[in-house]
Amino acid sequence: MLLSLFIILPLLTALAVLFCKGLKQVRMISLMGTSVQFVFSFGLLYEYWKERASGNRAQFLFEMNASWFDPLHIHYHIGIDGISLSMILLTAFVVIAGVLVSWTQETLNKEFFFLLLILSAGAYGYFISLDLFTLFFFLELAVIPKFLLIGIWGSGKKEYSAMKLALMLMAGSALVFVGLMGLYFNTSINGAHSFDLVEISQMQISNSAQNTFFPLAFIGFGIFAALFPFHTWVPDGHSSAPTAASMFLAGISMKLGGYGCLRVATYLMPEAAHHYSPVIILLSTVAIIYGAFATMMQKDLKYINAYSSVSHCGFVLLGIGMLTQTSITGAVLQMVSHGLMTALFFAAIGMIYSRTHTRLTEQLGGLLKVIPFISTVFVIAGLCSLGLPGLSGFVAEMTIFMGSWQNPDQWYRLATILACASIVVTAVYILRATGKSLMGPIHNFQYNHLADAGWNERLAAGILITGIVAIGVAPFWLYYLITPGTEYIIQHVGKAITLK
Amino acid sequence: MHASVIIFYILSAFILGAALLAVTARKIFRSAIFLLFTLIGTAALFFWMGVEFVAAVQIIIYVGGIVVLIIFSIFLTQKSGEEMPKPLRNRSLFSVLALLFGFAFTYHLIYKYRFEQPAPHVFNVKVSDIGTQMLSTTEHGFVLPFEVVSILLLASMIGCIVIAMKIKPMEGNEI
Amino acid sequence: MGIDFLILMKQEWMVIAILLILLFIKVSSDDWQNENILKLVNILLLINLITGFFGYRDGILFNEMFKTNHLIVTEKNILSLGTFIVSLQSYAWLRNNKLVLEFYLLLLSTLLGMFYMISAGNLLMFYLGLELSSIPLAALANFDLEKRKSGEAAFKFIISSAFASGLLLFGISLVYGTTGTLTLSALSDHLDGSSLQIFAFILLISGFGFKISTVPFHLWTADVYEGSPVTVTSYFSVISKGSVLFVFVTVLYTAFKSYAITWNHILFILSVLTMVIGNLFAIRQNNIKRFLAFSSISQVGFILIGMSGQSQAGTASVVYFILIYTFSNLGAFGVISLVSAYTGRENLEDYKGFYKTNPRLSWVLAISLFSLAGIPPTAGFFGKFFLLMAGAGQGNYLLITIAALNMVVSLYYYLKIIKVIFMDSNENPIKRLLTPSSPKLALIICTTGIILTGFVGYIYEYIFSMSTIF
Amino acid sequence: MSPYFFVMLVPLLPLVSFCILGLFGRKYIKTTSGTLGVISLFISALLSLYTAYRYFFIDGKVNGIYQHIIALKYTWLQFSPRVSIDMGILLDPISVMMIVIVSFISLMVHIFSLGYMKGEERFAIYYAFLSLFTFSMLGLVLSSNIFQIYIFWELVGISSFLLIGFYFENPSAVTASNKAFIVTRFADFGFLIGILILAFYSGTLDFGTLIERLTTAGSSQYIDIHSATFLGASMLTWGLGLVFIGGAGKSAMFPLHIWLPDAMEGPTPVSALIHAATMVVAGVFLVARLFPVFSIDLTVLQIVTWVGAFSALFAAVVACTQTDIKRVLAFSTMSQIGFMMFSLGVSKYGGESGLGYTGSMFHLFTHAFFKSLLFLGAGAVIHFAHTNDIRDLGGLRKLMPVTHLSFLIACLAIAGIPPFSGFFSKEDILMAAYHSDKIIYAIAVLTSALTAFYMFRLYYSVFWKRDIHLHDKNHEEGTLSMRLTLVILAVCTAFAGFVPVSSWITSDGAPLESHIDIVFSVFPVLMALTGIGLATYLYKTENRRPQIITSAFGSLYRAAYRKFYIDELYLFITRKIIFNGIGRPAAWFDKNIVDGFMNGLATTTAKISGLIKGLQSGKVQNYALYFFGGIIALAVLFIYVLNY
Amino acid sequence: MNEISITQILFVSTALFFIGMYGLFTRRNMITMLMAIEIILNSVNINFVAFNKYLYPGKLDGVFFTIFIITIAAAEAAMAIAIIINLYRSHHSIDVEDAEEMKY
Repeated sequence: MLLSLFIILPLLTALAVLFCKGLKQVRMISLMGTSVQFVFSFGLLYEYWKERASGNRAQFLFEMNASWFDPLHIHYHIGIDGISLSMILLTAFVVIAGVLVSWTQETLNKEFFFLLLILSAGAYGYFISLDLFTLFFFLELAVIPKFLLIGIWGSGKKEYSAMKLALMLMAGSALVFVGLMGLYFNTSINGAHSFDLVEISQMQISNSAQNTFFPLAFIGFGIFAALFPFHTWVPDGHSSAPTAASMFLAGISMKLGGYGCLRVATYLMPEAAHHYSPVIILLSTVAIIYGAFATMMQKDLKYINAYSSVSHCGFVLLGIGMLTQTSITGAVLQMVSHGLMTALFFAAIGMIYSRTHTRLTEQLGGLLKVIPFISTVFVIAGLCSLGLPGLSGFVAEMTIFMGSWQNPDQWYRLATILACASIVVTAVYILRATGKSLMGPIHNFQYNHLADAGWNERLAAGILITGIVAIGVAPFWLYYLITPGTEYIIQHVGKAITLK
Repeated sequence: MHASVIIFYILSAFILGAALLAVTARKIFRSAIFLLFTLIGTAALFFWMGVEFVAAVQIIIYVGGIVVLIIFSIFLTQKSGEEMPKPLRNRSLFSVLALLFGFAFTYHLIYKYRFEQPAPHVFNVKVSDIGTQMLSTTEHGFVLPFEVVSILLLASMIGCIVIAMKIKPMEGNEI
Repeated sequence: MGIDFLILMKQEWMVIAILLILLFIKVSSDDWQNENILKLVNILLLINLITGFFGYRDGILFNEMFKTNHLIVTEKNILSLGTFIVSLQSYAWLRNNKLVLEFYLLLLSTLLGMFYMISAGNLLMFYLGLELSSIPLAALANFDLEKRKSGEAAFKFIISSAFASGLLLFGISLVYGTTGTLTLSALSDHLDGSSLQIFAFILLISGFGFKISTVPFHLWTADVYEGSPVTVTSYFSVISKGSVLFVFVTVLYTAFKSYAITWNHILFILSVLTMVIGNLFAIRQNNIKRFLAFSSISQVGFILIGMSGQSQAGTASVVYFILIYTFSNLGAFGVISLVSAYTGRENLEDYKGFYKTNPRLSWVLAISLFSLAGIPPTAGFFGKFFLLMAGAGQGNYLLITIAALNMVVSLYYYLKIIKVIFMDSNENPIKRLLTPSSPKLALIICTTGIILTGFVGYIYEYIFSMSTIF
Repeated sequence: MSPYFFVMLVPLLPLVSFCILGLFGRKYIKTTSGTLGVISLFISALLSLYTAYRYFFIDGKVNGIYQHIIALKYTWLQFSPRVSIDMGILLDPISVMMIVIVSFISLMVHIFSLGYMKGEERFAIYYAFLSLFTFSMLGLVLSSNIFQIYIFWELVGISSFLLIGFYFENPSAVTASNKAFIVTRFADFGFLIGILILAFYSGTLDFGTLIERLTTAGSSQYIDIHSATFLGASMLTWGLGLVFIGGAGKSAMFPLHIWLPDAMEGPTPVSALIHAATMVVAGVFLVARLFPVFSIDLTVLQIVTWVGAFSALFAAVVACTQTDIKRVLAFSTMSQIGFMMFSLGVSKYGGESGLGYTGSMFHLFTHAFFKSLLFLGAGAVIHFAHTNDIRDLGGLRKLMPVTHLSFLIACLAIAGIPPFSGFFSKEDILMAAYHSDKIIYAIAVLTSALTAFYMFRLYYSVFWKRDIHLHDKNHEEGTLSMRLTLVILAVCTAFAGFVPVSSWITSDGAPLESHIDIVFSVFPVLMALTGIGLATYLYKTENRRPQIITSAFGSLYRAAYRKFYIDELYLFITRKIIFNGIGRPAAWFDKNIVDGFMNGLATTTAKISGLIKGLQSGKVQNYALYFFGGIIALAVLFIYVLNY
Repeated sequence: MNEISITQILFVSTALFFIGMYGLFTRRNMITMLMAIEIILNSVNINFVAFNKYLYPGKLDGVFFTIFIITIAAAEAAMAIAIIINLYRSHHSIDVEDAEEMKY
């Protein structure tokens, strides 16, 4: 029940929003709902620690298992481990920041917040699901609200982007679906099939089945996580979306993919994961490097961040593909870190855009002088992106490098080195972007009268920065949170190898 | 050669010939008449097969009902004697090819199939039997289909009236 | 026997009774107001629907010409429900129509035909039910008497349907010739797998395929849907189609069980073609009814996948999906018929900016479309998931992959409509519509159905428990 | 708990000051920010001095050898059961020396800035950044873990970026800060890979364990790292070489030096702190920190030597031609660091042969004083005259007596004239070079002569050359705080050479006998005096001699003036090759090929949809025909092809 | 009489069937198309009766089927003609090529 609240609360809030009148009520209700959620997520963290401290070593805590579609052995099975918990925390952070950033959303505000809350419900549900059906349900649940958010409130070629995003993500989930089917029909518990993640993980799935369905599932989830070459929805989608949606999209939505790659594809099909690991590494390395170089040439701030997301999410997949415990932990860390960082980035870009009405770096300039707070937020996000120690990005990337390097194969090493090289390129594009848009003289004299961030924006940025710094300065707490989960995964992956 | 065999061949030739003419005649009225011949020929074939009742029904409903209806509608919609437009060449070509193939194919299958002739059994269709069975609810009873058909006729009558009322209110009740 | 007649055929009796009442009204006086007739009919249909839920019994009547069981009763209930919703929705259109009674007489006789068809234990009854359910439909298609399109649609329908039933009959005659029986339950014992029989079987499938509009037997669908009045179109696409699907699955699963491999492959081909062609055409449509025609064609492709599952889950998922499909499609048609009745506008462009003027209707339409596209949390998601899952049970992963990718394509055009409604602006949008109470009720039923049918796992379990074990 | 636990406060105090100033300084603290920064740094510096006192005189030495003391160790990130990043404090002679230098110079800069930055709008931010930098630098030198040093390494990089770009409205400052960060980042990339290699083979990130494992011949790690080769070099060579690249980047060794001259865009006190005394020596410090490992790999040591020597000479040559006062100093810094670097390169581990190590550290120590003095003096000059160009300056000796005198002391120190501090440290280096490699020695002597020349060129150009009489009485020689710092530093510069560094800081911890070989030192001093004399001849008064010489050298002069076109080369590589050659194609590829493919799928679908629309011809007879065709096709397929 | 085998009768009915189809595919007049359909139904009738008589003389399934087909053919024809007439009223043509307003 504790966990179900994470689905119920956003839904209730969303419903409550529908009955509100006027922007003020709507945003108050949304903020209240998300704040409660925020507090709850910390409560959950506390409960989790308490449970672990009392010596509970079970893989998943707070499990709940209720039959849903009994004839098909579909259950509403939820539970969390450290990985899911960190994702839930991430979601809570990003959602509350998203609501705050959208504080002055005038047009169709009710619908806007409604969709935002539905999205968050989808994300929460996804992260707590232990049944593949439920997981898939929530995965798809989170697609259409994005389409609407981008299409209705977006900017630029919003309809094209929204459509592209929705279709590509749905194509991804279509592949995931086939993968899930393969998993389902290759399990047999007393003659019955199962969607239960825990049950499947105890099952020995034949190598041929794994080799067939792993790529489907992995690519499917990979599309969500911007796997090269299926990343093209990312730049368009992110850049057209309204600020809160961009934050959500890059901050959480892309994590759905990474989480799925890890929890479903890799965990349940370990032998295939080994088999395909070179391909994954190849693709993710390409994504890292190529995304970084492509970012360098972008002129629109949102495109810059979107392409950099491709590059950064490449790290997640790289970490997963390397299949060492450290690298997988790094991948999870990177998901959390990138989620917070990119949300912050988009929030800052949104704040800038709402004031200057342009996102082109050439047209901006000197903003640090007129809107110092927002610019500082932007710089912090940028620094996190380029892996400054003390901020979360560094911790995550270094963990991935460290973990990847443990793989003694020459080619894996090469991939690691190439991935490391991207930190230089990242520095180049981040500094170019900041240099052009925030520093230098003010090009447009109208910018002299811009107002700096309001309390809501300050609070949103503050929340996200707190998260980033908390991880960056003291990564160990998150690390200890994640490690038991990754241990189970790596044991499973390792076991599969020895059996072969 | 048995007389019935000869009759069969003649009937067959008549039916097929009339049918061919019915679908190829350029004047619609002629076409209708050839259709009539086909139907009568079929009735004759039924008669030949010993199902007089069906033959009678065929004559009454088809010849007496449908063809008359068709002819009426021809009068309503067409100036008689006018030649109908030629069929589109491409479509006729494809149709002929497809249908020839289809025919060969179907008949090949039928020909190949070994129908098991049962031991000689008297095939004697009495009109009274048909009547009884038609209204019987027991085995070999067809009262349910009979009722369904009656509802169907009612419904189509209503339909016809609705659609064509303004022009010809009478055409629903041809049976 | 007597009480059996009443109870086993209760739903048929109910429809016949309604027909008689209406006929009596027609004959007795002209004084009835349209409003009252509509009210009366809706109440009667509601009673019909409710009675359907009582007195479930399995049984056989008339020497297997009529058979019924729990599943069949449920299927009929679904059809009754659909008809009830259609009837509620037709309010706006029929309010000022002089031929209300005739409309209902025709409509209900087709419903009766479908009931008989579903209950048919015999190919003769099946054929008669089929004809009873399609010939009056032609008249219904022509119900917009002043519109040329309506006449054209009716003509296309009657000719195509006559042609199809000709082929079907030829198939039935060959089945009869090779097996010597018309009784479905006896059929499976007489199947010998000869080429002729397979040919006959294919002809039979084409007859079914015509009614449920699978490619390449679907070509009439779009034209007829476009030309017919919206209410009739929705009836066509949901009730008529659904009933034949019910029969189709029973016939395949029982009578032609020994041909499982054959029809599995046939269904494979048909479903792929149907999904792909349906989607490809749906992409390019501008008329919203025509669009929904193609969308419903591609939906059938998905249903065929579930059917190819050859399992209890196969039947269950098909029936379950049709229930969901009823809600979803009727939800969409409900909105469209309102718009069409009040403004006569049926093109996609007309819906630009619809959300600005009619937010509630827009949401209903959107939810229905999402359900059709299989997007959670709508029931369509569950329905499609279970269909494909049933199909995957046979190891047809290729088919599943194609289907899943086709869902993406179909999402495109559903979203295109969503885009038009929510995102495009229009100088001349459809004005704000006041929804009369009965269509409103229909829309509420549909929306509730769309939301609940999926989440309430019990519904699926219930259908599953009744389904044929393959 | 270690008795040195309090050392933690040394870096933490600046951090606290950074946090307070960063969060509240701009709005609430404002002008008192400077005082706050100074106070925190003052305490920090006092603690450092106390640490040094305690370490060197009380309990640092056990059995005559200075120990490595782990004052604090805290697991920060546990990568795997064996490998973890620890936040710790490692005290050994060099780190103790470094915290003293860093906190002291930083304190000086803090005080100096009180006057120099007065009235600056972002005064609080400036102090926040200074504190951040100091924190990072202190953290860096105290690191007990190779990854910890990398963390602070990056932090140092970013704070230097922030400080260089402090005048962000000036585009050239922005470019310079970006350049500094990116170039060092590139070097850090090598450093990171080096860390990964070393950590993988040694199985630890901890300095002590790592050094122990890799230097113990016969340990499994030792064998592993020597036996694993890549492209003909052992993994040890690769690892150390890559680590050295990181050091070279931060220490502005050729060819990664290009950021240093541009970095002078920052406020001058910052240059004094970062680009003279502290950050740029981080590379030297890093090599020194890992010196036991470096010393077993001669290949890398050779590289270190030659890179250091070449950089020293190269920078000295360029410095002779520069006209910007701060650039001259920047190149001089590079040159001096080259000295330190090659000195490490020629050194060996332990005993007398470790003289190079000691010399290097000694020079690091003295250089910190005289170079920060030079920069602060330059800052005072710039503050006074509002120009950096030596061609516009001159004759300031009377107007700025304090500055003049302290600048002169610093120049003498850097030129290696006894008894100023530079002489002693340079002496050790030259000695070490002489014993190791004569060519290096020759380069060193030449460079030190050049050093004397260009420093006095600068000195004369600024303070002599012509007489200026400023009538404006309001012009004062900086504020009290500025003058105070100059005086303190001048005193240090003058007497730092007498600090017995060689007995404290040696490669193996055992004290080294210090000996000034008078005979040996004559030649270098003479060379230096020659340089000074030449400078006096050319620049003391305004004359045409310099032009004549310049034109005599011609293209060589121009090349040196343009810094041998290294910047242009970099520009070519980045603009032409990376941007146009990789970035643009990547973006194009993404837009047109990858995305084009996705869009192509959509348009193809639409096209197919258009192509087959004829199926739905609206003609019912066609429909029937297709219907029939479908049946026939299915029948033929199933009966004849599939043979059911 | 027994010399006529079932296949021969089936030849007639099959041929009739395809002739009807030919008419349906090619005749442009709607009424003639209807006539073609009648021919098709007739051929099916022949089939049923022949099968009943030759193969399964025990029950009268085929015969009854035929009777019902004839009845339904009548209903269908009536409906079709009503529709055609209605169409004629609006189109003033019963050429099937003109009834193609809805397409693609």
